[in-house]
Amino acid sequence: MKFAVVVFPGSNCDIDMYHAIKDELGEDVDYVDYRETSLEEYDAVLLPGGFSYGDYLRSGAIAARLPIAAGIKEAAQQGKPVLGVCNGFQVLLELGLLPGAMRRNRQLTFICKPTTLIVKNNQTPFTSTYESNQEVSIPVAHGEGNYFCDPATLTELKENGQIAFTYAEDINGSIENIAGITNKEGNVLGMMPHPERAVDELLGSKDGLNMFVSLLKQWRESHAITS
Amino acid sequence: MMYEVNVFVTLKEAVLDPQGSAVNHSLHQLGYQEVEDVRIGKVLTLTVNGEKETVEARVKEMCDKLLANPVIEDYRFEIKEALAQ
Amino acid sequence: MMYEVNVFVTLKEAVLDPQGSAVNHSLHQLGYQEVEDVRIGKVLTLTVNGEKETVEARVKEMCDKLLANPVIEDYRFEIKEALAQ
Amino acid sequence: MQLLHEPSPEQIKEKKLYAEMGLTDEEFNMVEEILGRLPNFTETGLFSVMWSEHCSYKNSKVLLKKFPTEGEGVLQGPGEGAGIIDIGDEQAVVFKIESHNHPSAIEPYQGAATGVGGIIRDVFSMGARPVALLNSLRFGELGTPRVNYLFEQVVAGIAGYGNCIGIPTVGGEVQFDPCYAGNPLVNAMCVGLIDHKDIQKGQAKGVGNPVIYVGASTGKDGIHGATFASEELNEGSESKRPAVQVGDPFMEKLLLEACLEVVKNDALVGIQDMGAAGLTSSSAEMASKAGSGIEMNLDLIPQREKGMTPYEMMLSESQERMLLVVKKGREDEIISIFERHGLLAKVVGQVTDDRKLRLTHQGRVAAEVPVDALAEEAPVYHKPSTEPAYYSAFQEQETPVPAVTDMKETLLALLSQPTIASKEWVYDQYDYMVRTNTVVSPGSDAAVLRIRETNKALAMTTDCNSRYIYLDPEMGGKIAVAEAARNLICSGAKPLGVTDCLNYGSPDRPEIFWQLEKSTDGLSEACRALETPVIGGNVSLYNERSGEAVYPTPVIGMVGLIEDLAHITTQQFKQAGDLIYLVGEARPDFGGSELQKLTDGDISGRPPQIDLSVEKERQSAVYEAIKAGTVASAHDLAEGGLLVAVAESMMKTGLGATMTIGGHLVTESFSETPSRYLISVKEENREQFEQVVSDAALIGRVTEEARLHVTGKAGEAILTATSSELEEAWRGAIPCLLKSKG
Ligand SMILES: Nc1ncnc2c1ncn2[C@@H]1O[C@H](COP(=O)(O)OP(=O)(O)O)[C@@H](O)[C@H]1O
Ligand SMILES: [Mg+2]
Repeated sequence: MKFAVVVFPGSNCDIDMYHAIKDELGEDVDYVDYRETSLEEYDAVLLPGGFSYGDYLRSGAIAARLPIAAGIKEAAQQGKPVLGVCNGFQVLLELGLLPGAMRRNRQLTFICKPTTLIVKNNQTPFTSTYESNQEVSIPVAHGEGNYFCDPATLTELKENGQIAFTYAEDINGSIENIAGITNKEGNVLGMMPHPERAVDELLGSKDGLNMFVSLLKQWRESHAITS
Repeated sequence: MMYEVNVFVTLKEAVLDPQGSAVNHSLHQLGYQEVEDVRIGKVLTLTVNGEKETVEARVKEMCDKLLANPVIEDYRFEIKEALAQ
Repeated sequence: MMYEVNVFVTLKEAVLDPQGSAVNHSLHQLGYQEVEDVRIGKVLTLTVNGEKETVEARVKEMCDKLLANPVIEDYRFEIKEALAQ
Repeated sequence: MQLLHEPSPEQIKEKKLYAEMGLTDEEFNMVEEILGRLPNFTETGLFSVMWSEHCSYKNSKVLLKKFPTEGEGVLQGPGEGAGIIDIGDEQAVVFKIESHNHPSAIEPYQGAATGVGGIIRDVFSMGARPVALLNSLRFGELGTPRVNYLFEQVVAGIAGYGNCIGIPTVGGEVQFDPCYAGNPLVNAMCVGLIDHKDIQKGQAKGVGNPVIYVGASTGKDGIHGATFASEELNEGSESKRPAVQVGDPFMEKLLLEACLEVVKNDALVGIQDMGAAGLTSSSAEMASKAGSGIEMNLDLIPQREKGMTPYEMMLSESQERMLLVVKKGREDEIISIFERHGLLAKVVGQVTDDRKLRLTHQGRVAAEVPVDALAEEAPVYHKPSTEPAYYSAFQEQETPVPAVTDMKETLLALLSQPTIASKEWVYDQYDYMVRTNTVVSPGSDAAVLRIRETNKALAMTTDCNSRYIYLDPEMGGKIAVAEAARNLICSGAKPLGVTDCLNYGSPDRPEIFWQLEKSTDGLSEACRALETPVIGGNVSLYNERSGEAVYPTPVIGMVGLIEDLAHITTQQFKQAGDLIYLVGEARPDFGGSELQKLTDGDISGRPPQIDLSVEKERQSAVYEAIKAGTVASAHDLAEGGLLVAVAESMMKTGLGATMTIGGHLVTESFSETPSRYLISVKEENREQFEQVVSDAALIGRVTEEARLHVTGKAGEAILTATSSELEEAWRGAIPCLLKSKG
């Protein structure tokens, strides 16, 4: 399976994402520059965390207007898995691939710490190897992770099972403790916590690895059928 | 012509403004009880070259495409002739 | 009386505005070459209770004490009567 | 050579305009002599910044000479952007600490942020990839709006810059004392990794080689920042406000990645960041070190504002800029690398052979001065030194053991002293995990980062108990170095070397200069004894506000090597049933202690006494025991003494401890005698551990039950506290003081 890690100016978790795929999952992965316009050759697209354009104006806003946006949208449309973590989630919101918007954390400070997440939907390509309602330890590191959407959107998110992860406790003011959501089709996932930072016991947790394992599993299954 | 355009981007009313609340709180602590509410927005000052009508249309486009996020923000802008430097 | 005070806090001219530069750059990339410069500031909308003259003096104090840091920022404000809610 | 609105050379001399820029009469005369004529306005500016304390170390040079700077593995000592020490496998570690005290006092967010930005540039200008940041902070007592504001904003500024650029902030220290109320200290340290073959020097070699300017354009901000840093703060500091800059971590991220690509290119000859004194120091120092000269056409300098004068361009301290020298003919290659990273790079001059810095502007020569005069020949002063009266009084004073009536109350009170209390409020704002190498995050004695593709790790810490140093600078200096080393030992590392940041009051006062002299004696002696050479550092003097100097605060930054990931050790207890050992005996050392501060409200007397040979022996023993795999947890005893250390080892583990103490109760429980450790050991390793660490006393056990239970030798109850009581006192203290503002 071949993964793309999109590198925006100011991305800084790109290398972590890369290592998670290469070293821990053991699959192919390339960095793809923001000036590219196509992600045709990849089976999955990863938008890493960091501070694209310094998060100036709004987090993810400027990055979402770069040439690679076309490639990301196309991949999403084709049904390929697209995962945005932290700044990558913010980019997905700014691209309109996911509903809602991010506000500053309610406490107004950046927060970096391990958090407990609840797997709300294990029927997505990203979460199929978790149990439903499983508690997993995955760290957060963000200043603007306070998820917002209007009531109608929230109802829709719930009805369609688009809420993938919630925080076990309120850490930043997010509506309904939302930590990660998918699109209606389920192939685009944005989340504030960093699964790529939780792939090695040495650094505290391995609970994030299953996200990538799930993607691989799904790809292998669909591949087996078509080939 | 050169124009100075002030674009005001503010959070929609329905959206909580934690930063505004924090400033409100600090003002009370400092003894400014008369302050009832604080909301914080952005003002982007653009220096733009062009004809008045096109500037107006173009700035509106910029706001829709980049400067404001319609999910949580409203915007309005004012155009005035820039002073010669 | 209730007043709505808009306090505009902007970076001093000599001070670098990384946000403004990034937005300027992005606007150019999106094809808005007519934009010559972008500076980004804050606008704080205060709802204040009081008499016009005191409000003016008090808001000035608030700016000096809390709302702006004169080291790198300038401020100005406008007072108008608040619409009844 | 003179712009219309600038004063003429004669006016500068007659009206003593140089004095405002920070030059003394004698210094101005020296300049006149060096040039053989009067300097013009720009030249006077060049000398004034380069001869400021901040750039020239004119008042501290005599002291820095005492430091041991050589040792096995030192690849680069003081003199470049940062020092370098070998760590094997053709790799090396690069580190340096720097102060940003004065800017942070007047614009805490940006002052702290740009301090972080500056130290990062020092490290990557050596060719190293920055892998970690640390910081050492000092504020007045929390609880007043001003101090709370400074504290909150400084932390936010450090977080803002480090998080954005994506370098983990993994450690540091924060202390609170009234002496820092008017003049907080903000020291930032950066650690980098480098392959030997990539080591760069800031040298301008090769006549005719082009000089390239890279990064942000030059603005009018920060003009005279170096001079500003070399004066004390007073009410008039407000008017020097433009001396503070706004940082752009996004730009620095681009610059970092681009420079690390460029250092792999053999077209690069030399590279240096533009820190204090900006273009002036980078160009003059690069030329002086290479024995060459530099000629620049100032019209080519990227400028943020129209109509900047040579004086303004040369003295600007705009951030996120670098100066490079590259091989002639290869400039386009280098420029295109920067352009691909979205950065502006431009040839602005060339290397010459006449050892002069020559600046042209609008077709005329704006300045022409010998580079060595700027970079090397600043006057050196040995300021008068006088032993302050307080010192002998404290030396003679009996330092009684403070009276304690309620042991539990006292322990809880100590745990909630802001200096001891949990710093989670601070480090939860720092992204300490980005780039996924942080094995031990903030909260243990030292931070530990693995080195990818090896089985090794680096441990790092910053330390300084300035109370001891105030009471006795020489003794306190030794303790500071020893404590930093002990922190590394506890994490399983062998200390490699030191970077220091000397934060003091005005050296023009003989009592302050005495503190500098004595404390650097102590630091030097300890560095020799512990074999940790000083490979770089920074001096920040004039830390005073309205005549009140800060305590002498020589912050020690230290880095150690962990040879095997299996050696990584933390201070947290690991499992119930483990034996708890205390290494080293307590003496009634209460001068400058937390308990003294708590009971007397102030500090006095003689600080704890350290014996460096005992220190060294115990360090070796504990290090060996860790390497032998016999140690479950190790913690250095510091502020607050034994019971605080035990409580800290319990935090977040869900475990408890039961222990027995004999001897004098208060001394055993709270004394701050140095060179001591709290170590837990698995039952099965008991014998082996005791053999290696001969002066370890078994004092208790780790328990399942989450409480601390202390009894006396005869079994009498001394103290019982639940883990949650301890944790609440310790965790809640700082957030609580911040909320109670106003
Ligand atoms: N306290 C100190 N101890 C040892 N070396 C020092 C000390 N202060 C400064 N140095 C060394 O002197 C050199 C010049 O330092 P500095 O002027 O701070 O560098 P920069 O130009 O980056 O600010 C550096 O190599 C630094 O390591
Ligand atoms: Mg430097």
